[in-house]
Amino acid sequence: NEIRMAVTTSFNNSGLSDVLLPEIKKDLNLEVRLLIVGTGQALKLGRSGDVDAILVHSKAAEEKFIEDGYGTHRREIMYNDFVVVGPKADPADVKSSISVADAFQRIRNQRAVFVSRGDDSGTQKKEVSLWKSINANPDLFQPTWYRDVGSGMGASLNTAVGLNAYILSDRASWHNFSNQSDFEILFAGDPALFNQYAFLPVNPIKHPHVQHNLALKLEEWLVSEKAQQLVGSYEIDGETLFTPNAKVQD
Amino acid sequence: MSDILDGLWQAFQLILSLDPDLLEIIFLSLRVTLTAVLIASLIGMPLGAWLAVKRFRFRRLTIAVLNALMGLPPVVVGLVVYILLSRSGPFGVFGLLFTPTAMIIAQVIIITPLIASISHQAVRDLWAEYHDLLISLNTSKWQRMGVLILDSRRSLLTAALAGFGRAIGEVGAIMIVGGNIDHVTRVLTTAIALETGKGDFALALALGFILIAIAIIVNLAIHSVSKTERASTW
Amino acid sequence: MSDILDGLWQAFQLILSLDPDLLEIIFLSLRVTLTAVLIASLIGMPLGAWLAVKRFRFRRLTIAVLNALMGLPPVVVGLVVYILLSRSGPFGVFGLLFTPTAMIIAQVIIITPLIASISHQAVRDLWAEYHDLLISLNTSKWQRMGVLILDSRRSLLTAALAGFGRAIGEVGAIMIVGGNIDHVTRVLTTAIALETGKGDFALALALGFILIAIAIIVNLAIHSVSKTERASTW
Amino acid sequence: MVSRILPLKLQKACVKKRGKTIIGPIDLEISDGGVTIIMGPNGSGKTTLLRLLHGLERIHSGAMSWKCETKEAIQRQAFVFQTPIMLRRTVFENMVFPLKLRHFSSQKAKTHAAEWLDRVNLTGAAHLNAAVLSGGEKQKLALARALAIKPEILFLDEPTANLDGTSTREIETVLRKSVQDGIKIVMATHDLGQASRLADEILFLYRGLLHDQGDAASFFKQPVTMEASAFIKGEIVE
Amino acid sequence: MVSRILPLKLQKACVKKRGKTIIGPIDLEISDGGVTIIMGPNGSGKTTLLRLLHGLERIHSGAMSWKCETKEAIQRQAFVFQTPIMLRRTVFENMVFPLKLRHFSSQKAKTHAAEWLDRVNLTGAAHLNAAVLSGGEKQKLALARALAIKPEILFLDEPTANLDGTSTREIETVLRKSVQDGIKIVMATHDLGQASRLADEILFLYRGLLHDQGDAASFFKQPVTMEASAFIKGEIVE
Ligand SMILES: Nc1ncnc2c1ncn2[C@@H]1O[C@H](COP(=O)(O)OP(=O)(O)OP(=O)(O)O)[C@@H](O)[C@H]1O
Ligand SMILES: Nc1ncnc2c1ncn2[C@@H]1O[C@H](COP(=O)(O)OP(=O)(O)OP(=O)(O)O)[C@@H](O)[C@H]1O
Ligand SMILES: [Mg+2]
Ligand SMILES: [Mg+2]
Repeated sequence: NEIRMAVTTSFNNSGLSDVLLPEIKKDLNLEVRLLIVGTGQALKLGRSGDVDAILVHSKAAEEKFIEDGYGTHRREIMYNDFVVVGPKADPADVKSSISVADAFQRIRNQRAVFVSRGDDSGTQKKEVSLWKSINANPDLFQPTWYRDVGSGMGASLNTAVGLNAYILSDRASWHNFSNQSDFEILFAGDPALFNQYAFLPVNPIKHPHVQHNLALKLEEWLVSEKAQQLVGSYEIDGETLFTPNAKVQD
Repeated sequence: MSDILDGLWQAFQLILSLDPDLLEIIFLSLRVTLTAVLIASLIGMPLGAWLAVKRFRFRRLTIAVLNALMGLPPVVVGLVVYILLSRSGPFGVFGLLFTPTAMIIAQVIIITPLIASISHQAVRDLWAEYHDLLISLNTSKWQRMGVLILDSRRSLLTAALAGFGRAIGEVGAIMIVGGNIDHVTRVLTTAIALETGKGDFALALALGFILIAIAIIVNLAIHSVSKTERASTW
Repeated sequence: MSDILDGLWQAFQLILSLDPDLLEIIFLSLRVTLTAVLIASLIGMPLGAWLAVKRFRFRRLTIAVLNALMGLPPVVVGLVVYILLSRSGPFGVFGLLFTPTAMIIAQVIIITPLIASISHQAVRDLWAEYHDLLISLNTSKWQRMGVLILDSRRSLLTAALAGFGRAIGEVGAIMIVGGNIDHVTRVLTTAIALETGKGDFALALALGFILIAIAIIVNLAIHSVSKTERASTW
Repeated sequence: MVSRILPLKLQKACVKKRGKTIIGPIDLEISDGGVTIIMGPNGSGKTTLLRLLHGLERIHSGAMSWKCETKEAIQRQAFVFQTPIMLRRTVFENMVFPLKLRHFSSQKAKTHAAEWLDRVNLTGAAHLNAAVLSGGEKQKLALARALAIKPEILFLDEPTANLDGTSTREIETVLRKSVQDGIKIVMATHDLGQASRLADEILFLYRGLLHDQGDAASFFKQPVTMEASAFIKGEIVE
Repeated sequence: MVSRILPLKLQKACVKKRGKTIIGPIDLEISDGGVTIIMGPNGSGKTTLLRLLHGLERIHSGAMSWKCETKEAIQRQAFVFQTPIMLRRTVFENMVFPLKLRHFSSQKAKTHAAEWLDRVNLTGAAHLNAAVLSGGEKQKLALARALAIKPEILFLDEPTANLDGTSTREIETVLRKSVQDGIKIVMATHDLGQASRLADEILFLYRGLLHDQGDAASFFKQPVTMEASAFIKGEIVE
């Protein structure tokens, strides 16, 4: 009695799954098999019906997924937020910026080394949108300072640390990241940085073999009081990471 | 730097603690890889021998291609196998994706060319020595291959071990077709990749050292098994 | 399934279009790997020969370990190199991290044991044949190694090619130490991994096919180079 | 009993290696029964001729034909090489191997092998790795291995070169015996004494060409060609 | 000129392989000058003894000593194996190789090699891969290769086993010549004729033991041990 769910690296790195899965097993007697992949690959697995549901954070892509009829619907579960991480030295003085746009502006003006995931993940899509918001086009940036490392969250963080560079990360991944060395969160809190996670069951019409009912059962559980409370209370070194925001009916 | 020592230390503790999850992972790694090596040897060694004894038009080309296939990028193999086993793929119905079987398939594809090439090189030398005798005894192609494989078993061991090495350390392919699912398809290498992603280098290294230790043990074991036989060949 | 055909088709187009980014990546792949193979051969082949001619106490153990090292998990190698080269590491000052040099270092570490093992096996057989003569001619250990390496060059070719194969397809280590930085350290395999992560399997496969094509070309090239020499050995 | 495979005929047969003609053109008929001995100086092509007859060398021009189908003939031959080729196995296994190939029952093969090892007094060495045998022992083993499968025609390339007097005589006796059992023997040797002891017919090769063919007696009395006579003189011990 | 390395002495020397005693205990002194010939039936231990003297076999018990330092002596020896070992190279390269090892200038090595190939008339085969040579040609090449480096003592293991009469005589002449040049020759052979032609001293081995040692003449006239006499008789051609 098990179900396969594709999730993004950032979600898994947060460690939240280690709290939720045992509970699910207890309450629903359901084994959730997590496939930890990039956002794009997660959606791909859904499209080819190799998983029963996906949990990602990339609104545009998700809606496309629904439109194309690969998912039945999109259920928002919770959100956390992105943070700008960088060396304590903070050469571009991101600390004192008033908004994330301002922060990005400073980095760009300084041509301070910045690591971009460049893997079409939710995180990167967000990053690009932020650049766009200060009407700059990352495609035109010099590789001398704008490093497109095309890797998952963890790998990118490792690279950023190695390069002593700024990087946009989701809070969860950052807190669960052990190789922090002399890095810290330099900017956070701007609403523009909110990061919505959504649950999408794969469409049984496209892929009859998927365990849709189980997926729905799991969805119900995720939005349940208990689950939402678990999510809200999950914290690492005294900091809560996720804010549950599932609407009880949608 | 400290990470490395840390890793060693953790590896040490992990082993002593006999952490069940760890044992599960180790066991799966060995099961998958050893099976793959076995299958790949059954395919690759005869193939190598065959290439040595049989003269045909495109032989050199075939050998070159075979050598080239040693360079099959694991990720690509992983992708192809994924696509074939995927629900929307031709063999989707068997539901093999994200199972150890899928991982074995991928590894077999990766190491067979390696084993075949090394075997071919080993057998070719012995064939040069036996050629006249075996022709004179009017042996069939199969009998020749049989004798050559049997009498060059020491060199073929290296082939199998090389295959084992490549497979036990491989991550790109099995990550894709296995999915690194906890308790189902998580093996040492995928676990290492995961921990690296979390930036937990110490743990990643610990697992790495354990993997290396296992590789060494397996090799020593095989060597001492083949020892008796080896002695007699001197 | 369609992905595979799609991939072939895209590979085809990419090649025709001679996309500069692609060429850059291909060139870097070749540069890194060929350099690594060269260095690894210079270390591994003499080492293999040495293990064949020199009798010492822990020889069998050494060989077993060497074989085991063929199983060095790329990710672990990547990590160790990363730690050594990172700013906080002992060699941080050289600022080699995330440069092609770092990738070469990692690949050398990975393929040297492979090349050494295969070389050892090849040289060992020839040594059995030459042993009495070389002893009788009162050759020094170095002279023996020289002759053996020279006269078993055909078999050593297999070793080098195996190394090339392993290196050109390797991703785990160079991803960590190279960082897959666009225009700096992005090579075919890391690009493939990236596209896979993006879920663009067709493109990933396209790159994969190109990589395989390159491997085949390199092998054919080397074979035809060694052809003349080979002929004379019959 | 009359042979199913002989006579063996060569017509203008040539063997070339890299353009260079090694032997030929040779016209030759090897008929049933007795011992045919090939003589000739080093490098004259004896080994090559034997290998050609046995099908180990490709014929470049000319023709070679057995009485029967070639592939039938192949099954009824055995060859003892100038430098014995040993399987990397024990002496006993070396004996058993060809028997197994001939579908002897494992039991029968064993007894048969033991029997032959005894005939060439190698029983003591049965369990040894064939590689460690002495030069002469290897030759004896190779010979026993060849005879054990009861070929109809046996090719020998200087089979006693490394043998001491006694073994040589033993082997010669074994060979004579085999001839009586109807085995045809074609053999290359440098030992004139041996030739005169064994030969029914003698072929004299020189520079890859057949210079003399005839019955032994006449060959030694009045060799037809001067090369042959020179060769014989070269051997006489003052 | 008096030898720097001889006499070579064996005291109760034994060679064992896997517990089995192959030769020994042997007491022996090989003194300077002339040709010492080792005779004995197959498997009696001739090759093993030669290999022991040359330092290819480990001595298990007893002692072996040269006049000089062993490692100095090693540099002044050459060995021709019963089955020639050829480098997988051309005939010419096979000749040049040991000369290069002896630090001949590449030019000098070439001329010297060519010279020796001519002496064993293999000049024609110089460019061939040594593997394709005929049995006899290989033996000749091995001999030339050994003599080219002008050793002070030369070990030969049945060097003419595969040679025709003429070549044998040629080789014997070359050997006599070398002896005159002060090269000591120790050689194993089965050919009694050859022994009587060349030997100054004869060692008779039987079952790994030295049964007879003395000058050639007396050995053939009245062999001391019955094994020796039996051995000689075995050779007589009726
Ligand atoms: N591939 C080759 N290329 C050129 N010459 C070759 C080749 N193979 C053999 N030969 C030559 O052919 C000649 C015949 O060789 P073969 O072995 O038949 O002589 P043989 O009569 O057996 O001599 P021996 O009595 O020494 O055994 C030799 O001179 C040899 O050098
Ligand atoms: N490793 C070994 N184990 C057991 N017996 C061995 C080993 N090596 C050699 N022998 C035996 O030692 C004996 C002596 O061998 P050797 O080669 O010295 O004889 P030989 O006098 O040269 O004979 P030949 O005249 O045939 O060359 C042989 O009977 C051989 O079988
Ligand atoms: Mg011959
Ligand atoms: Mg001998």
